[in-house]
Amino acid sequence: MTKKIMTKLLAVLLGVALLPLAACGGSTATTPAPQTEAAKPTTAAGTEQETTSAEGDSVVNVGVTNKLSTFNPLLLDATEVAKYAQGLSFLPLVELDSKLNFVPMLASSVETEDNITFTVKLDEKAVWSDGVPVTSDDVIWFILNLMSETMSNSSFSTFYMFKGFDDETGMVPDGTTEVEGLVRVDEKTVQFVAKMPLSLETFQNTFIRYILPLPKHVLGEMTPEELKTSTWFNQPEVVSGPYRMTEIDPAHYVSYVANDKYFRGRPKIDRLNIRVRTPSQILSGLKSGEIDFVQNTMAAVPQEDFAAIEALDNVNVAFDNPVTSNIIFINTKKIPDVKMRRAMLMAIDRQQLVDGLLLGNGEIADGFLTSASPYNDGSLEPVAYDPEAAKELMAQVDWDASRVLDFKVNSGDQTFVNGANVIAAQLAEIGIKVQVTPLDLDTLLADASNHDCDMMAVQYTLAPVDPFPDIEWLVAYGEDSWTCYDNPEVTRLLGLTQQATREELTQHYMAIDRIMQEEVPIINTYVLGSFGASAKRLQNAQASVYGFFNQVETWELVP
Amino acid sequence: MTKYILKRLLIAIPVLIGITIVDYLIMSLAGSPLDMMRGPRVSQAALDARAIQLGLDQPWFMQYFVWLRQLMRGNLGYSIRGHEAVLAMIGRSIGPTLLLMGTSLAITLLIAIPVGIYSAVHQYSVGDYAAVTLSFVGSSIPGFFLALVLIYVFTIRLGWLPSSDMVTRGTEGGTLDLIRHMVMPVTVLVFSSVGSNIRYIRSAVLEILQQDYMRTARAKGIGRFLVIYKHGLRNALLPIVTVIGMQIPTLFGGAVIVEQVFAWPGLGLMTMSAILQRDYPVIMGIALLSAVVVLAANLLTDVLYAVVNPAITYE
Amino acid sequence: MNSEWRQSAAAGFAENPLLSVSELRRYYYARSRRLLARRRTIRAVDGVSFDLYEGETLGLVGESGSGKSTLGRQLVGLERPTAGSVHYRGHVLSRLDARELAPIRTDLQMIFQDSYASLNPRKPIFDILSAPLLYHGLETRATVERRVDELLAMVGLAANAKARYPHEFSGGQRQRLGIARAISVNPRVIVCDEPVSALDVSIQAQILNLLLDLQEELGLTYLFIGHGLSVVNYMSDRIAVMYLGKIVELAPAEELFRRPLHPYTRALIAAAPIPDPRLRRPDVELLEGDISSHNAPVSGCNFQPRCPLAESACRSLEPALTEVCRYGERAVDGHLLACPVAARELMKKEGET
Amino acid sequence: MTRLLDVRGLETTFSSDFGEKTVLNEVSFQIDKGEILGIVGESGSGKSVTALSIMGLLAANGRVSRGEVYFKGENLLALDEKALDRVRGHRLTMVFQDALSSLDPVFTIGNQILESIRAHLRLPRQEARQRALRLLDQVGLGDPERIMAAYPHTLSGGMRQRAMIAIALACDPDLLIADEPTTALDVTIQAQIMALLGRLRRDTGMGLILITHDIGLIAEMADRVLVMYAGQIVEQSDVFTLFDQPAHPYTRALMLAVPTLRDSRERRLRPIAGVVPENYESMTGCRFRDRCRYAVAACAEPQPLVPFALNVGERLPDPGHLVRCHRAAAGELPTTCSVLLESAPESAS
Repeated sequence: MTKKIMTKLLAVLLGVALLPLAACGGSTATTPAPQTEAAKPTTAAGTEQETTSAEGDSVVNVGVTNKLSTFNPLLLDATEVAKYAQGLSFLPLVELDSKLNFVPMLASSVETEDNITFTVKLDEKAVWSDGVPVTSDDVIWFILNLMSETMSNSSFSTFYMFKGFDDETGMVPDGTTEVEGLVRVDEKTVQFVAKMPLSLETFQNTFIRYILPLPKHVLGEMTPEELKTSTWFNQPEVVSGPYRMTEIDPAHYVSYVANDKYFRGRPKIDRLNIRVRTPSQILSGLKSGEIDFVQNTMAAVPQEDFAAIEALDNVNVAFDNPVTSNIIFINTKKIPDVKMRRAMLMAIDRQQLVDGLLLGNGEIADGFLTSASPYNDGSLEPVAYDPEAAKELMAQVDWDASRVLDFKVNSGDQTFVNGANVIAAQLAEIGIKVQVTPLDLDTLLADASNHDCDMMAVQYTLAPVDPFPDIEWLVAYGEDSWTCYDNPEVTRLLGLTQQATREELTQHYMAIDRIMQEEVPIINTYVLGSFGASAKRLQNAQASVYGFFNQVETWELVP
Repeated sequence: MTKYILKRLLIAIPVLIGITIVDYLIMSLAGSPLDMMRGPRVSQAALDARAIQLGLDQPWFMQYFVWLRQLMRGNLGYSIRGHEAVLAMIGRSIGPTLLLMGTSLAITLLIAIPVGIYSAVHQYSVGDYAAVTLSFVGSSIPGFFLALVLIYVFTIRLGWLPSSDMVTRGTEGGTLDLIRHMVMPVTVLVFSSVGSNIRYIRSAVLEILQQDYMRTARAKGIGRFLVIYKHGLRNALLPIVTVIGMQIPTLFGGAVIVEQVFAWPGLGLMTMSAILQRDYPVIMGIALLSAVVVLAANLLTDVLYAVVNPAITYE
Repeated sequence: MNSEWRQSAAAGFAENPLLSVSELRRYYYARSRRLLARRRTIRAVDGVSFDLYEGETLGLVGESGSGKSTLGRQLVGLERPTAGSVHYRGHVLSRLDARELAPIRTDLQMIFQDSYASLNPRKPIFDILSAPLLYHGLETRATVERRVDELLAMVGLAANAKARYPHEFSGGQRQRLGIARAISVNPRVIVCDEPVSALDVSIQAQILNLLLDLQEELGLTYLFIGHGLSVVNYMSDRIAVMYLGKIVELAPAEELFRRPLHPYTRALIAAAPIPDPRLRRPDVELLEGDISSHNAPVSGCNFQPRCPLAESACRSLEPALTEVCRYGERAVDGHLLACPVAARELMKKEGET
Repeated sequence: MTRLLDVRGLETTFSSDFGEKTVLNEVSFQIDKGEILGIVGESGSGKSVTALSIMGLLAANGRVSRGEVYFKGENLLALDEKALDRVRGHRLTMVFQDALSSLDPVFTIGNQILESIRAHLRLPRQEARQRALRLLDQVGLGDPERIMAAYPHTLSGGMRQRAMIAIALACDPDLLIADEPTTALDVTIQAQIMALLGRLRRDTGMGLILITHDIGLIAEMADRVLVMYAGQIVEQSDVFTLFDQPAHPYTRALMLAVPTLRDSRERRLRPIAGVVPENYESMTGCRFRDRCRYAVAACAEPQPLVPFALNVGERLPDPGHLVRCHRAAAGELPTTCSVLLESAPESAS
């Protein structure tokens, strides 16, 4: 190790002396920054090794701004980045597409008749990269390990909804090989049996979208304990997806090579990298060609860079459905008076924030549903900015004007930090003093969980196709939620959503949003327009909110 | 000397335990990692189960004891967030950090030592003023700003150098590729530290030049060269060893900002995110590493001191 | 006048001593290179006994490393003895706890060689001088200023010195401040540890005379430590000669220089330059080596390795400090000697005449 | 005949942020082969600056602004650094006051002696080593092999000073300047070092400049004496004349202010009032006049160094006896004898 470093060090010292040479070699191009690997200097500065390896392979870099937590699908948490990164190697059963429809990935179909039993058929052609077919056993083995006590994967405790899983934690004892709720019908068919009615959307969105089956024939001998700490996942030899991970560093990058045996066809791009950057580096990365693709659920591009990225001549940008809201969660225990909360809603000039901070690239909505949601019928008019009415309302409230509300916001979201100060000023107009405290995201979430603030705001993306679990957690968990909000009517409506038709769902969710507008446990400050970008040389890549990796095998580089 | 080193190593054990106890206490006062796990799909029961599984239901000193026992078996534990072995995480990140920081330190010293000595020997000369002025400029430009300027010029405008990572992922890389990636972060680090080093070495050498024994050396008529390069430099080794010793811990700590700006896959970023995410085992692993490095660097400095200064003997 | 006072002081010797030192020892332990080897003991003060009488000045001479300063520091309680005791007015200093020692502390003061190091550079002189007065409750805030003025006048400094800081003073003036601080708490005994060796010769005399004046005025008792024989001679009524932690000879000053008996005392006197070119001694007998190259032997006389008179018995017998006798009679009042060989030679010489 | 060292009108200036300061004025003296010249004075009197000016070892901010230093007929001040280095450490050497700080702590004594020998004598390695061992033996360091390998901090003060002297003697110099070589040492060691220097002078015939503040040492060692005060020579004569007939009031005061072993016990010292003036270089006239009991208005006039030619008692006046005091030169001061009597009134009674 040390010796290697020393030699490297020496090499570097020598190299610094040679630097001018290398720099000259690379400077021949006046075109947009040369692709670091594609446009290797052809002068003597390039070493043999480099040119041989770089010449044949095509490489695409995907930029993300969140760190990747884990590469073991069994340890998957709700982080979208991790799910997509793992999904490239281990296909999920289903995935959303850009139109917010569920499309089969490893599965070929998902059906239910009674909202209790769900039948999942696997793609007949689906095979592991070693040629072995993907079977029901892989799916069942994966789920039973995912929910094993040792794995203790708290992110999927909702599995309690299925028969045979613990009513509280959703777990099964280690070594469980079969449970009531998972039925192996045949080689390619699995049935899930729920304890209570469950909508098909929720089933797909909450559960099987996150089921990334693993090859039982390779890993089957491992105990959950071994699986948990195995480094096999860092360089899996057998995968089901289009790409196989070769190297990872969760805080910095993941490298993949194409899976030659991918059952939907070998990807046209030989190598793919996911690179973790800070939001402010996305622009320079796109410009220099170090990043080819960004997309909004994986990379939060700063609002103020949108225009500059749009102006780049090597990049196509994509504005897509607004799905991410910046929501103020009000602790209803600390601010119990509905009138006061309504006054607050009225006192904030949200349109001004959209125009001023988002440069118009966003919208306002009351409640949870954005214009991207399939259940939004557009009938709910957001409460208008009306400071006078707000003052009148406040007059009826017994509020100690000297009290200062503690408003915690995410320091990483500079746009909203600025907005929060505007909001504080506007609330002060109606006699509510607010102290804005910017905190890093992790601390902010921890404080919110512990109810250590009066108000807090974060960016929150509700899955448009199935907002149920998020809404349930945010406003129906009572004191276990950030808002401490509890309303039997909301709980009832949420219950109904689980066996409703599409039309009924619209009704129920709109009803919930009306209650939100009335009772104001949350203020949806603004909904951000989503933003993605891809290099022009990259074809067939659509920087949509959902489903962008679904056909990653068709991505192609044009010369 | 061997005995002295052995003794110091033995003393280091209780010191290390003390440091880690304090670290653990402070860390657990800062909050529980469970706070970070709440979410729409997480039930309280599942969290409780997770707490028991992680041992977080125990009082902090019991948790510490468990950690220590694991450590005795050579096991630093697994990241709560990433579930990866802490040792593997550190092992992966320490190489890049050492490479980056080591190169920067080496280049810094290669510049600072001769310039510092020149500056001291030619005090109040034009060269001295130039060196001192430049050293102030160097240390007063913020590193991140310089980094952004470099990226703008060399990556965006000229397209000569990559702005991120350590190698070009997806290629075989190679030494030249590595160097191309290192140029800008190393430049930033060298720029920010070379100034203070120059000034330190300059003042150290200036002090040595005023020593009586330097006058004695001149009185011997052995010539200016021998006076400065034999007596001056040899004595200047002492402060130089101190400078190097002081900077060894930073070799391992990494430079968070530089690593972040250049997406360098090192320890600095890992440390920061572990702290933000309250990833206990990772934090403790890094805390232990830095404590060991600091103690080892101190010992190394003391030993080197004795090597270069015959007046110091350790008994 | 001066001589009269000196005589009265000498007459006082018959009375009980003001301060009495018996078998005082101070050992330091040096760690050995080898782990299991015995620790090396440095006997800085190794069984010293003497009495200090009210109003007298006892000079203490010896080379550096002879233990003079350590002895002085033990006398004023700055260091604890390893063994032995210091008796002062019915108390044994080493047995007192801090509370009991407090009132006695003010009685025993010390003046240092490096007066600058002992003055807080960030405090003006007024603060430096008034702090101990207030601390010991000798003055109140209201009266302390008058006392400070008085002290400055006593040591020959202008009253405007109060507002100044130590660095604004010359070496001689700083030593005056050190003296002012020492006498401020009305001490009875002052240990002067080489108070003038850092000063220029023209200033030395000023300070020495000041010390003599103050002694006369305040009835002080001095232990005067010095390595310059002539200065000690000038100051002292009696002189003790120390070598490697032990007193080898103690006698009234005049007697000691007229008739030095111990070979070490003789060597010291011989080594002192004589400020008269006509009295040059072309081949004066010099001591070989230096004190640090002769660590104390395990037994016998410490000086024996360098001693011109050394006999084989000196290697085994540790000489005791005893009064010099002449045919069983006292030779001179209080001439003590720790060298049986020199004593014997003296007797022989006396016998011949 | 050329003198061994002939210093003429030396003037040394130090510059600082506050301007220039001439700390040494009109220093002229000569020394011959085998002669010991004593320079006596208090700290700040310019003794060391004189030595460093001669050696070309002034600090970076100091320079000799006037005068010549002829060493064996060659003006050292006119030499460039290289030429000076051929003399320095070879024919003309110096021993400094604090041997611990003046020896390089990181090299062995052997290394530091050999360095001189090799630089000037170009001896083969083995011969150089033999010479170094002989030198160490010559200065009275027993076990020279051990001393060769020792670092300065392991030696006692006396041994270090001997080692310094060995370095200075490495190439059999013609002139050795010893700047307070025994100030920090015990009186027994001082006597040893002085005996050593005296013997070396006798044996090798080298000249010696002995700088000290101890008038006793001067009496013991010197042939001729310079008394310096505030950057000037105030009196210069052979040693016997100086002690018989100290002419300058400062010289007299110095002698009276110092206690001696053979003093009558009842004599009270006569301190010199006041301190050396801080900015003496800007004073015109006698720099001692503020502290002088014989000062008159005319003392504010510039005082040249003039011969003191009064015949006192039986002795013929020393033609080289110079004094910087118009009253002394004019015979206006009381005789030395009466001063001495005046100083001991009690013993007289």
